[in-house]
Amino acid sequence: MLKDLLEKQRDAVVDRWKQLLVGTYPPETQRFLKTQKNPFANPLGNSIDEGLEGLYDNLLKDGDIEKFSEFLDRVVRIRAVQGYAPSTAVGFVFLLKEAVQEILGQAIRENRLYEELLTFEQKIDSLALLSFNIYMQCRETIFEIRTHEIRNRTSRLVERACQKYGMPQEWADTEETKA
Amino acid sequence: MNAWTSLFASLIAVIALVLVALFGVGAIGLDTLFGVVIPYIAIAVFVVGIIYRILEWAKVPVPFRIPTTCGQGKSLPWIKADNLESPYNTWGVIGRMALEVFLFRSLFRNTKAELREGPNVTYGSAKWLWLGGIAFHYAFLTIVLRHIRFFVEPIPSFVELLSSVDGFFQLLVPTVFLTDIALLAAATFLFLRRVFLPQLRYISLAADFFPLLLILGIAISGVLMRNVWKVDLLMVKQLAVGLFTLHPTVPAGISSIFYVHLFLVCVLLVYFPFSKLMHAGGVFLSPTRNTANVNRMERYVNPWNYPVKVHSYAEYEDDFREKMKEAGIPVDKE
Amino acid sequence: MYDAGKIIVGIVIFLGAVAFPFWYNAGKAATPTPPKLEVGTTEKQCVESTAYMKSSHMQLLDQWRDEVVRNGKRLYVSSTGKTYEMSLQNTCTKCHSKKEQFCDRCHNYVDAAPKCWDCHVPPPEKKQTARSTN
Amino acid sequence: MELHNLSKPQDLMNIDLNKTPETPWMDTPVNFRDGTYIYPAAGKNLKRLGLPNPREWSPTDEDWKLPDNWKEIIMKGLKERLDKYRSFRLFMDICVRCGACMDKCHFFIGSGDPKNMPVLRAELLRSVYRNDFTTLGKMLGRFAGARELTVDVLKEWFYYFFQCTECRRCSVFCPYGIDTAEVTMIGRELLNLVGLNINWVMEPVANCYRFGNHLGIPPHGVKDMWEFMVDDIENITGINVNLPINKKGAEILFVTPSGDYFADPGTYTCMGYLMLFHEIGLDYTWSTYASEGGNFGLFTSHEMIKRLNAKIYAEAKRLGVKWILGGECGHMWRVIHQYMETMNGPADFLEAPVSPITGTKFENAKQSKMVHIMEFTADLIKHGKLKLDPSRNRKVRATYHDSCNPARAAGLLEEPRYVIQNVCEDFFEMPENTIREQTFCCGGGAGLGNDENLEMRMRGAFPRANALRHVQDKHDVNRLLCMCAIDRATLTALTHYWAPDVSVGGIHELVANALVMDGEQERTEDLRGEPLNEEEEE
Repeated sequence: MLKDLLEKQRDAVVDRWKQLLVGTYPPETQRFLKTQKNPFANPLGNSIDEGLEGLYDNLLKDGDIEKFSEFLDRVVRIRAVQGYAPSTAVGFVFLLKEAVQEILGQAIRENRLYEELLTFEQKIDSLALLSFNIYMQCRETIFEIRTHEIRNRTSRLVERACQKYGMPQEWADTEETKA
Repeated sequence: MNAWTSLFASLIAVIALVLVALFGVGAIGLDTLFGVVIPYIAIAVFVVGIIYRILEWAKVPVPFRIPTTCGQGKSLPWIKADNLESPYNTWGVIGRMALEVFLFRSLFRNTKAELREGPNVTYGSAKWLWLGGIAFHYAFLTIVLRHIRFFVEPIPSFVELLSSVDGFFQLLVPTVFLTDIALLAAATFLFLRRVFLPQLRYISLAADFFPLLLILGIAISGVLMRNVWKVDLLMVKQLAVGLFTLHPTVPAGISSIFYVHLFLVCVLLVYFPFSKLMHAGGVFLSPTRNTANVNRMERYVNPWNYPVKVHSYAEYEDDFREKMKEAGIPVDKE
Repeated sequence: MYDAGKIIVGIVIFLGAVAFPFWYNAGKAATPTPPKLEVGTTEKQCVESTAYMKSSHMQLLDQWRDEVVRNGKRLYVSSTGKTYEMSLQNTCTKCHSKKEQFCDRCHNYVDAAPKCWDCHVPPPEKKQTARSTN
Repeated sequence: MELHNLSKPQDLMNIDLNKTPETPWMDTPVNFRDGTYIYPAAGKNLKRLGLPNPREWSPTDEDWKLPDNWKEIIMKGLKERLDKYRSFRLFMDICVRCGACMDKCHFFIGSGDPKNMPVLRAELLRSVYRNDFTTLGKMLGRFAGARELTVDVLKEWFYYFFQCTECRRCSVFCPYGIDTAEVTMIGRELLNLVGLNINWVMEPVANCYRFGNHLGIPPHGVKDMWEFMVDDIENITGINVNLPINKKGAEILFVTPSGDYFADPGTYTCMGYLMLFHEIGLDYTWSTYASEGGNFGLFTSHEMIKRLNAKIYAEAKRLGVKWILGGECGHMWRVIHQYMETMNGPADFLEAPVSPITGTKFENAKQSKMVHIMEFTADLIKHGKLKLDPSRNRKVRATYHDSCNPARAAGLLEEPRYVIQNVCEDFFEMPENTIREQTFCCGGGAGLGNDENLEMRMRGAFPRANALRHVQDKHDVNRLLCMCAIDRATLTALTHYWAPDVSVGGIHELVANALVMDGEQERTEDLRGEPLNEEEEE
C-alpha cells in the first residue's frame, strides 16, 4: 500500500519536501532556516516546518479542506509577500511529488503502486489549486491594506471635511467630488 | 573575490610567513634580524600604532549621548531602574562596560535557554559563539601572561601561580597547559565556524581569516616547540631578557621553530593596529555602551553644534495670520 | 564630547602593561646572561648528549620513572651503548650533586617546576649549601 | 521556453539543487523591481528645504541624474562625518564580523535577503571606507575587504539604507555595541548630499518644516481637527473638554505626533489625552506651530533633526510655559530623549518639571524639561489621582508591543506596562525574546511605512506578527497596544494581514475609556464608538 509507505517514510519525505522548499531561498539563508528552531527567532523556518508537516499528515488521513487551508496558509501567506512570482510562491506544493518520487520511487516501482500514486498526486494537484486561492486572497488583502492605509492616514481630515462642507461621506473619495 | 579565495589567500599568506622565518634563520642565518631587529620593530609598531589609532578615534568627538538601553531607565522613584543595562550614573557605566569587556555580556544575550521541538529544553547554537569567544580571549590572555616568565628575571610570583594553575592536571611531561588546548580548540572552532556556516562565510573577508590563521600558527608553533621539537629555554630566555633590558643578544643555535613562532608573533603585533583586532581598544570607546542613559537629566554638549536654518514662529505666523485670526487662534502680531 | 582624560588614563594603563617587562627588568637590574650552572663533577659525559639532556631530560627522567616503578626495569642502555642504572639518586645526583646551583638555577630561571622532589630527597650536601647560603 | 520545459515545477521555481558557488556580495548589484524600492523624493520637497539636486527621477532608470562630481561630494561628506561622529568612525573600524547580529534583523528574518543582515548592511559602506580611508584597504584592496565607490554601490546604498528601520535591535546583541542605526543614518545623510532621498520621508519633512506637521495642515485646519475630537468626546461622555491652543502663560506645552490627530487609530489616543488633561484640570496648551512631535529629520540627517526639533523649545519659550509634556510616539522620543537638549538646549527659560497634580518632581527630565506622558500618567495612577474603571475595557484582551525607540533608546519599559495593567483587566505579554529591549520592529519605522514598500513591510513585520499570533492563539488577544504613532499606522496593516481580528491602539485610548470623569453621562460606547459591552451590541 502506498499509504503505508508514505506513513513509514513520513519523516524522510517531509524532510526532503522542506529541503526542496528551503532551496528556493538564498544559500546564506537556508542554514538559518534549517537550524534555528526557536519559533520566535526563526518564524519563517518554523512556519514552513509546521505547514508542510500539517499538510502531509492531513493528506495521509484525508483531512478536511479547512485543515488544508490552515496549513497552506502558514506557508503561502509568507511567500505571497516575499517577492516571488506567483508560480514560485505556490509551486512548492508540487515539490511534494518530487520528494515522494525521490524517497519512495524505487518502492513504488517494485510494488507497482502506480494507481495509488496517481490518486495521491491528484490530491497534490487539488492542494495546488487550493494554495492558489489562498495566494490570491493574500494578494487581495495586500491591496485592501493599501487602500485602508491611505484612507486611515487622513481619515479624520476627510470625515471633518465632509461634515463641515456638508458632503455625504461616501462621495468624499470619488472623482465627482473632486471636480 | 569570494570567501574561498579569501580563505586560501590567507592560508597562503600564513604559510609564506612561516617559510620566510624558516628560510631567513635556517638557510641564510639572519638570526639577528629575526631575533632582534624585527621584534623591536614589531613592538614599536604595535605600541605606537595602537596609540595612534586610539588618538585618531579620540580626536573625533562623540556629539550625542546614544546609549542602547537594554533595561529599564531611571525615571520615577518607585520604578526599579536597571543600572547595568541602562546606566544612570558612572558606576552603572563602569559596571556595564566591565560586563561587556570581561564577560561579553551582549554576546551572551544570544544564549538563553530555548524550547525546541520535543520535550527537552536545550540551548541555542548561539551560545557557542559566546563560549568560543570567551575561551579564546581568556586563553590568549593567560598565555601572554604566562610568557612573562621568559621576559623578566626574577619571575613575579603571580606568573608562577598562573602557570601552576594552568598546568594543574600535570598531564604529560612537560605539563600540558589547559589554556594551550583551550586556545587551539577555540581558535579552530571560530575558524571552522567561518568556513562552514554559509551565512558567516558569505560575510567573511580575508581580514577575518588571516588573523585567525595567524594566531593558530602561533599557537601551533608554540605547542610544537614546547612538546615536540624542543628548544633550549635558557637561550630563549636569554634572548627575550636581552630584548627587554635593551641589551639584545642572540644566542647561537636556537632552533628555527622558535624563530617561526617569534616571527608570527611579530607579524601579529604589526598587523594588530591596522586591522579589526583594534576592537580590543574600540570596545572601550563605543558610545552605545559607554554613555549613560541620562540624556534628559544631565546636559550633554556637542562641540560642533552649529546654528541651522529653521522656520521661525514669526515666519509661520506671517504665512497663516489671517487664517489663524479667523479661526480664533491667538496671534502675536495683530 | 571627547572624554580625553579617560582615554589618556586608558593609554597610560595600556603603556604600563605593555612596558611591564621593560620596567620590571630595569627595576631588578636583570641581565640577559643566564645563570651559571655548576655541574658539580668533572665527568665530561652525561648519559646522553648535552644538547639532548638540555632539552629533553624531563622526558628521559619521566621514562626512567615509569620503567622502574611500573615495569621493575632498572637498567638503561644509552644511545652510545653504555649501561646506566635508572635512578635519580644513584645516577643523576651522583654527578649533579648541587641541586641549587644546577637544577634550581635553571628551573627557576625559566619557571619550570620539576616534580622530582615531590618524592625524592634532594642530595645531602645540597642541604649544607642551602644552610650556608641562607 | 517551450511548454514541456515548464513541466517540472522545480524548473519553474528556479531551484538549482546543485547550487552554483556564491557570488560574493560585493559583486551582486541590486535589482530594482517594482515593489521592492521606495519612491524617490519629489524635487519640489527638496527645493522647499533647500536640499541639493532636486529633480524628478526613478530608481529603475539607468541614469539617476547625479551631479557630475557626485563621487567627490560623497567622499567629502564621508570624510566630514568620520571627523564628526566617533560612533561612526569606530563602527567602521572595529566590526569583527562575528555574526552575532546576522539573524537579529526583522528584515533578514522575514525576507531572507543576506544584505539585510546588519553586518552586511554596514559593510556596504565600510567597504568604501576601507578603500579610501584605511592603510590596509589602500594597500590590499579587495583582500582587505575594500571596494571602490561606483554608481552601482551607490544604488545599493539607496536600496538597503532605505530598508533599515533604524530600530537598533542588532545593537543590543553586538559585543561592541555597533549600532546599524548610526551607520544607516550617516548612509542616508551621504545619499542626501547627492539628492537621493525617498518621498515618504522628504514630504513629511518639508511639510513639518513649514506647517508644523507632517500632513501640511495649516493652523486653522489643525484646530478644526482638535475641535472635531472635542465634539466626539462630548457625544460619548457628555462633557465638553477644554481645548487650549497656543495659550500664552500655560504651565505646560503638550506635543504629540500629528498622526495622533489625523490618522486612525491614533485619533482615539489623542482623544484620550484631551479627556485626561481635562479631568485632572491641567493648565496646558496645544501648539499649532510645534504641532508635530514626530521628527522625520531623524530619517534624513542630523541637521534636519535639529531644524525640525528647534520648534519645540522655541514655542515653549514664546508661550512662556514651565515645562513640556510629550505624547505617545516612538522615534519622537529618540529625538527628544537623546538629541533635543544637546541640539537645541539648554532650555534655561524652562523649569524642572513638577507634576502639578501630584507634586512629583521628574528628576530624570530636569535638564531637558520634557516629560513622557507615560511617566506622567503612571505617576498620576500611582498617587491615586485618577478614578479608573478597567471593566470598561473588558472587551479588550491586550498585549503590548514595545516600540523600538522608547525601548532601546530611552529604556521606557515599565511605565507603559504599569499604566496598561491599571486600565485593562486582561493583559498578556508576547514571548520573552520579542519584547522589551529585544522587541521586533513593526517593519515601517524610519520612513519605510509607505504604500509602495508594503510587501517589504509585511516581510519585516513577520517576526512581530508571529509573536502576536502566538498570544492570539494562546490567550485570545484582540488588541495590540503600542505607544508610537508609526506603530499605530503600520501595525494596523500588519495585523490586517498576519493576525486579522487583532486591532491596534494606543495606551491613552484605554486610559480614557477607563477614566471615570467628573459629571460624565453613563458611557455606552468606547472612544471608537463601539458598544462597551457585548450585550449592548444586540
